[in-house]
Amino acid sequence: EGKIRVAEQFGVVYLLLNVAQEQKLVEKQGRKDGLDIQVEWTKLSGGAAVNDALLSGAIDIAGAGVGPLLTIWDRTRGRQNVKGVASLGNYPYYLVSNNPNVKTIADFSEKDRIALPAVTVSVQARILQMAAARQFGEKAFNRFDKLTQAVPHPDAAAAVIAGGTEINAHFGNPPYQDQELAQNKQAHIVLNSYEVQGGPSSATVLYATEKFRNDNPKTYRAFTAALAEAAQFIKANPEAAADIYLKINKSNLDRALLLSIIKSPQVEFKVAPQNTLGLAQFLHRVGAIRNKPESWKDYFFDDPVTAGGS
Amino acid sequence: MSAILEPPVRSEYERPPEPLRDVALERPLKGWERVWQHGWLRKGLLLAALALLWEAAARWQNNDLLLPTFLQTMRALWEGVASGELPGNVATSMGVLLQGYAAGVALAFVLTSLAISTRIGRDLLETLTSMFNPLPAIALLPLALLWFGLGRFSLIFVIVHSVLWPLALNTYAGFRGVPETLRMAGRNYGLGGLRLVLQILVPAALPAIVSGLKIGWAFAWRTLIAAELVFGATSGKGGLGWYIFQNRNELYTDKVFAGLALVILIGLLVENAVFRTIERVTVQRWGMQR
Amino acid sequence: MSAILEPPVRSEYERPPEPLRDVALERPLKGWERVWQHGWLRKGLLLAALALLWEAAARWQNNDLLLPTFLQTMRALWEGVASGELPGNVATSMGVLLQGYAAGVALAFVLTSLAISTRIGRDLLETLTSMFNPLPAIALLPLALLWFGLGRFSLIFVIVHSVLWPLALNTYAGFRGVPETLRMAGRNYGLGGLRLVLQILVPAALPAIVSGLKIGWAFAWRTLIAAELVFGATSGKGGLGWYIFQNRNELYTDKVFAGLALVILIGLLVENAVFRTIERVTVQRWGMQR
Amino acid sequence: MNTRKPQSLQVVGSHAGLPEPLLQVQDVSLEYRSAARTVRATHRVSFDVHRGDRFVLLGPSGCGKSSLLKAAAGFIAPVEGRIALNGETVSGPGPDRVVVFQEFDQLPPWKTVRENVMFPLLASRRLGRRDAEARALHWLEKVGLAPFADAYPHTLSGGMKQRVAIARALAMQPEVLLMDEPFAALDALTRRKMQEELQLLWEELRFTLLFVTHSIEEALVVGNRILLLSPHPGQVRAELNSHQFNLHSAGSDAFQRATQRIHGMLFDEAAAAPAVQALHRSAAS
Amino acid sequence: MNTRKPQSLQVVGSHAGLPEPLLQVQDVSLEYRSAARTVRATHRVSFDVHRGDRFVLLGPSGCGKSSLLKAAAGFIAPVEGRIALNGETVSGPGPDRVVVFQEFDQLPPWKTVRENVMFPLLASRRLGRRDAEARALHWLEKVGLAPFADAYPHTLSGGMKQRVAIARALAMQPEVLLMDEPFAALDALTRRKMQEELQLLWEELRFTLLFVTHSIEEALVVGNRILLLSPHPGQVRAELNSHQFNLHSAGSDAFQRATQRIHGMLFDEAAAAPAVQALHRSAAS
Ligand SMILES: Nc1ncnc2c1ncn2[C@@H]1O[C@H](COP(=O)(O)OP(=O)(O)OP(=O)(O)O)[C@@H](O)[C@H]1O
Ligand SMILES: Nc1ncnc2c1ncn2[C@@H]1O[C@H](COP(=O)(O)OP(=O)(O)OP(=O)(O)O)[C@@H](O)[C@H]1O
Ligand SMILES: [Mg+2]
Ligand SMILES: [Mg+2]
Repeated sequence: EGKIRVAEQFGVVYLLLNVAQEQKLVEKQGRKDGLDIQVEWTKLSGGAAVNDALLSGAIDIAGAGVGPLLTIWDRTRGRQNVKGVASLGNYPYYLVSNNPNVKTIADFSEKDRIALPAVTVSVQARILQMAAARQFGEKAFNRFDKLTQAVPHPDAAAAVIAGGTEINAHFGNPPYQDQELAQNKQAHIVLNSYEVQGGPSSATVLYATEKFRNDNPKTYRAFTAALAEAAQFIKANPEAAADIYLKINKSNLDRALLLSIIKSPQVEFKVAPQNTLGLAQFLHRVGAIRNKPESWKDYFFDDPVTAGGS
Repeated sequence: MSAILEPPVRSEYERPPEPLRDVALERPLKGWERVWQHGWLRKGLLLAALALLWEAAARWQNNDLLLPTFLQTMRALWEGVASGELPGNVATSMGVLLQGYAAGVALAFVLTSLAISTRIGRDLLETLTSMFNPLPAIALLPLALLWFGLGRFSLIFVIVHSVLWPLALNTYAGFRGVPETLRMAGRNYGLGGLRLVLQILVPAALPAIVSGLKIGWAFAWRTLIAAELVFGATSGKGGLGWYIFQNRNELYTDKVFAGLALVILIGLLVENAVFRTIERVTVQRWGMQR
Repeated sequence: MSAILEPPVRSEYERPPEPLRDVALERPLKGWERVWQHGWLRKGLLLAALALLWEAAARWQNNDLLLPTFLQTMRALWEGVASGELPGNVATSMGVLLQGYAAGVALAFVLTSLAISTRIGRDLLETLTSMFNPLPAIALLPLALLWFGLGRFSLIFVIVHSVLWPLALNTYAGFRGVPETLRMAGRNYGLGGLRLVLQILVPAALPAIVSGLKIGWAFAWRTLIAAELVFGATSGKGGLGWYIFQNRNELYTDKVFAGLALVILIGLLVENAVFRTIERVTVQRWGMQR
Repeated sequence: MNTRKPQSLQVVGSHAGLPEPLLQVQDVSLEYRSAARTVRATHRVSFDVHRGDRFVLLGPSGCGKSSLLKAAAGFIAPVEGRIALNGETVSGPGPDRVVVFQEFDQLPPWKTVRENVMFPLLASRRLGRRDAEARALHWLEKVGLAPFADAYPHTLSGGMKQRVAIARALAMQPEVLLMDEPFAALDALTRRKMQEELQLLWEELRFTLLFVTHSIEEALVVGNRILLLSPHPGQVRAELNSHQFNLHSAGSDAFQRATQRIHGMLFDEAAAAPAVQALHRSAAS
Repeated sequence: MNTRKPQSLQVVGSHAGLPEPLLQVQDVSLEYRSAARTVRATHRVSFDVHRGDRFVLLGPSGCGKSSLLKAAAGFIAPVEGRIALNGETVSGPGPDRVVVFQEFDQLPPWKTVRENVMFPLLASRRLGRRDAEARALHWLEKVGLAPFADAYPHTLSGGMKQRVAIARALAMQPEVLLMDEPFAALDALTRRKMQEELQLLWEELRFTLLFVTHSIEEALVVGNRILLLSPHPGQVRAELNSHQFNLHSAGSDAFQRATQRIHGMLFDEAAAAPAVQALHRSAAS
């Protein structure tokens, strides 16, 4: 009680946490409860490192994609019982290509290479599989897998922007997809994750162990309240939020681009998860997770702030 | 002079020379001496002890998503091998690894041969090594992408990077330590250039070269696994590194450890079957190393 | 015997011994000979040539998101240094690096000393090295997190892993190659155990140890940079690896290369200021290496 | 000058009335083992070295002289028999028995000539740094290497290296000194000077010397007792007295006769005939 | 037997009427450089070696004999003066001048004794593998190491190693043979046998021999001409004839006188007095 260690990864999708950190919202919410909360913010890279840190007890709250949450929920069920704490907002993922011949995913040919953070297991790869399953039938879900290639986001973005390498498509995330679209005139969106998932959906989430939540109810509550407050703040002050991002991350990102992402109508800052069950059930269907989720509440803690999720 | 300090005068004696009858001058070592010398037994016991330690530590931690027990790992290893999944991955990795290793060894040989024969070659080797050796493989990724594209060539490129420099460093140090007399003997018989390197410097520097080869081999593995996981895999057709990475992402920690255990097993196998044998039939037999 | 084959009989002669007057028996080398021997000049020229090559290649590729030019990189480096950002990051990294390196060196020393004095120590060293050396650092991450948590101790742990094995391998090979006579001379004076190691084996094996130290140093950097990138930053305090990672994430390739160039520069500096000096005042002076 | 005739030969030496020997070598066989085979270097060699002896091991190349010396120094364990020093079985090397090895690479290359001579004095904690330095310089003077005190071994000629090793051993003033062909690389004058220095030091300190040489003359001049070994694998051929000869007996008749006799014993008479004849002739001239 | 008296001394040798020498050493100074200092090993040494000569370099330890030999072999370049072979300046080593080094570590440890002897024959492409092997075994027989043909050098005694090096050099049957104290580690009989073999081979092939020794007797016996060098740094002290002596002259009066004379010249008369006296006495007895 009174201490919380949060791990985030790199990127604009963690803006909510940056605001909470900069504005000391967790501390503020804690004081409302008469609790002095010490917050430790750590940056890690990669879902695997985040999971390791959480399971080893080095951190209390982990931030990662929906995919890793579902995996760790599935594996720790009946043991640590890791579940989602909150969403960090809805962001669309674009599959961007600089090959003018590729208009839809059906146009991908043997010569094209799609960069992903991790082949077959990343959220991007799953969404591509969902799209393939929908368009070509459930059995053909892995139709594009052989075109995909594991490349870290920045290298893939550099390749798509600059051209001249085999990689001509990238299923990325903000801000890379936006940079690609902005900096290469040939670059265009081939697939939008919202289309596949049937509307806006949570991209990044936070999760924790059941034990932490039970042992530190007040701290936990203060943390979730702080998140909600941060979401409100960003909606109200996008410009200030952008500045906070640049400051906290010591980032050199182009401010105008950042602002355009934050203000984009596709992006929504909310704490309640949205539209995650589809992906979860797809993962179960293809055998990535063993437990079948019946409702989003299976893998999210039931809290007031996340009420009304889906 | 006092009597005590003077050694006593003894009588002389002579023994007629007699042939040796009762001992063979040279006799082969007894069977068990050989076995013990090879030390499979000792190392086997050591391995068993380490496995026991692992099992105990893992049971005590009781967190099999982070540290599975030895037995769980062995089960996963067995299943992986039985299903043919692991052998396939190992074969893929091995292919790339051996190519990269061979290329690295060849390049190191060329560089050090140059370095030993010309002054500018020496400066070049020293400068390149101290520049590039500390660079992590990930730093080379964009360049690899640009020059070699995706797939095995880029992998080979980063493996060469991790084999070349340490091996060149060690080989070069070995060459420089070759005794002057030996070098002169070789030159005296008209050896020079490549023939001097091959017939004098390489065997004389073999202990250093072999440890360079061992280090290179180990780092080739390290790099391969790290690199496969970054950009080695196309559509699931990856090697052992990819297998480890994928299972780690999916939190199948027992499979991750099975993959790593396989790396360890291959390491032990190569060390004992290849490098120990090389040492035994060369430097140890020649009395250059105990 | 034919007359031609008989060497001619010549007259004898004798020269009275005369003192040398016109030459000093020992004279110091001339100034420029010293400078040329140090070779700063030659290496400087080589570096300039490499920089030129880089600039040309980058301009030809004309793809500064993947490969910025030398000048762009230098500008970014200059700005980074001037703003104090890079020095700060380097200081952070250096602290961890030196601790890990020192720990690795100490451990390697203990392991090899054990190995040289007992048979079981030798088996242990051989087995552990061939087992753990090929394991990539990421494999140790879960264990590091479990035992040391996030932060510098885990970093030090993985650095130790990358320094210890190659250094132990090289040191041990060096120890085993120490000439038997030298070893006997040391034991004859009553040296044994640690004193034998320190006073005979270490100096006699120094060429191998120094190249082990060089390799260890380089791989400590590689590992640190790769590990910092996974471990990222706690409360905004990252090292050089984090700097590189972050700028890579933001597609500031010139800054990425500036960070890497700094690694290269530090590598050159350490090689020439530390390792070359060590070699010059030890193995070269002692005639153990050319 | 001492020129009395050698005593008549007996087939086996008797121990009656002798004091306890300092170094006892009893039926010692030495073997070298490699992975594949075992080579016997000496076969059941026995001899006793008494306190104050200058005991010489003499034999043809490869007969196991160096091996015996190393066994006495504690570097090689016998596969048969026993080596005892002061009644106690030798179990390892130690600074009580200082060795001059036959090989040129016995000098640590990382120490200057001076440091090399100081090394055993410091390593065995026998002297402090200052005293060791003074002693080292004294002995370097004696072997004619004072001007090279600060040189490193790799800058010395073969004979100079060997002289450093000799200085190093003598500076230790050990109770037992084991020397393996120490003067082989030296020219006549330097060799003689070294022999004299050794003699002087022995007269002063009365240490016990075990001395390996391949030169019959040197054996007679340096030693008071000589063990003759047969060719590979070394067996005892004879044990002779030579206390009657010293550095100045080189030309005497008795000396020449002793030389011939040893020559005859060492090498099969028939095979060695021309050489022995030559020696006969030179002795008679 | 050849025992005519040495010719009267001249201060400088004359070249009048002599054929062109095979090896010309003219005013050669040799230096060793290290990072900090330069050591002069020989100072303006001149001598001529004619075809068929058995030319001996004789001098005290450290006077630069080995350095001169290495310079003639092409390993060290003179800092002053010129070394010419057949009129051409020596620019590097080559298999036309085979060297036996003074050091024991001249045998590649990774080759067996047999392979070591075959090595230069194969490396210089002089013989095929079969012939080389036969030649190697022949010479190993001569140096008494045939039973050790398959042993590795590290299993040999010091003298055995040196004998392998001798066999290796003789097997090459070179035109010019350079030997640096090759017999120093050998016992009297083996040494004599080696000297005889060398003599026989020379009589058969009439190669040119440059021979370094520190033994005056060996110089007189092996050589036909002797260059005396003064102590460090080596300068020419005298050049003498010794073709009148051979392996069987060891005891003759002339031989003894020549020995004394060289002794006197080599070493400052006063300092060497006792040693020389001893030799006088032994010669007179
Ligand atoms: N390290 C070794 N390994 C195997 N055999 C050896 C080793 N050292 C010596 N021998 C063998 O032992 C025998 C005796 O060797 P040792 O060195 O004692 O001879 P030595 O009498 O000193 O000869 P030398 O006068 O030539 O030095 C030789 O036949 C040699 O082959
Ligand atoms: N590698 C070297 N570096 C520096 N100086 C050397 C080197 N080798 C020899 N010297 C010096 O050169 C001089 C002559 O040495 P050299 O080996 O030629 O003597 P040498 O006549 O062969 O003596 P010895 O009979 O003792 O072998 C010596 O004073 C020695 O100090
Ligand atoms: Mg010997
Ligand atoms: Mg010499």
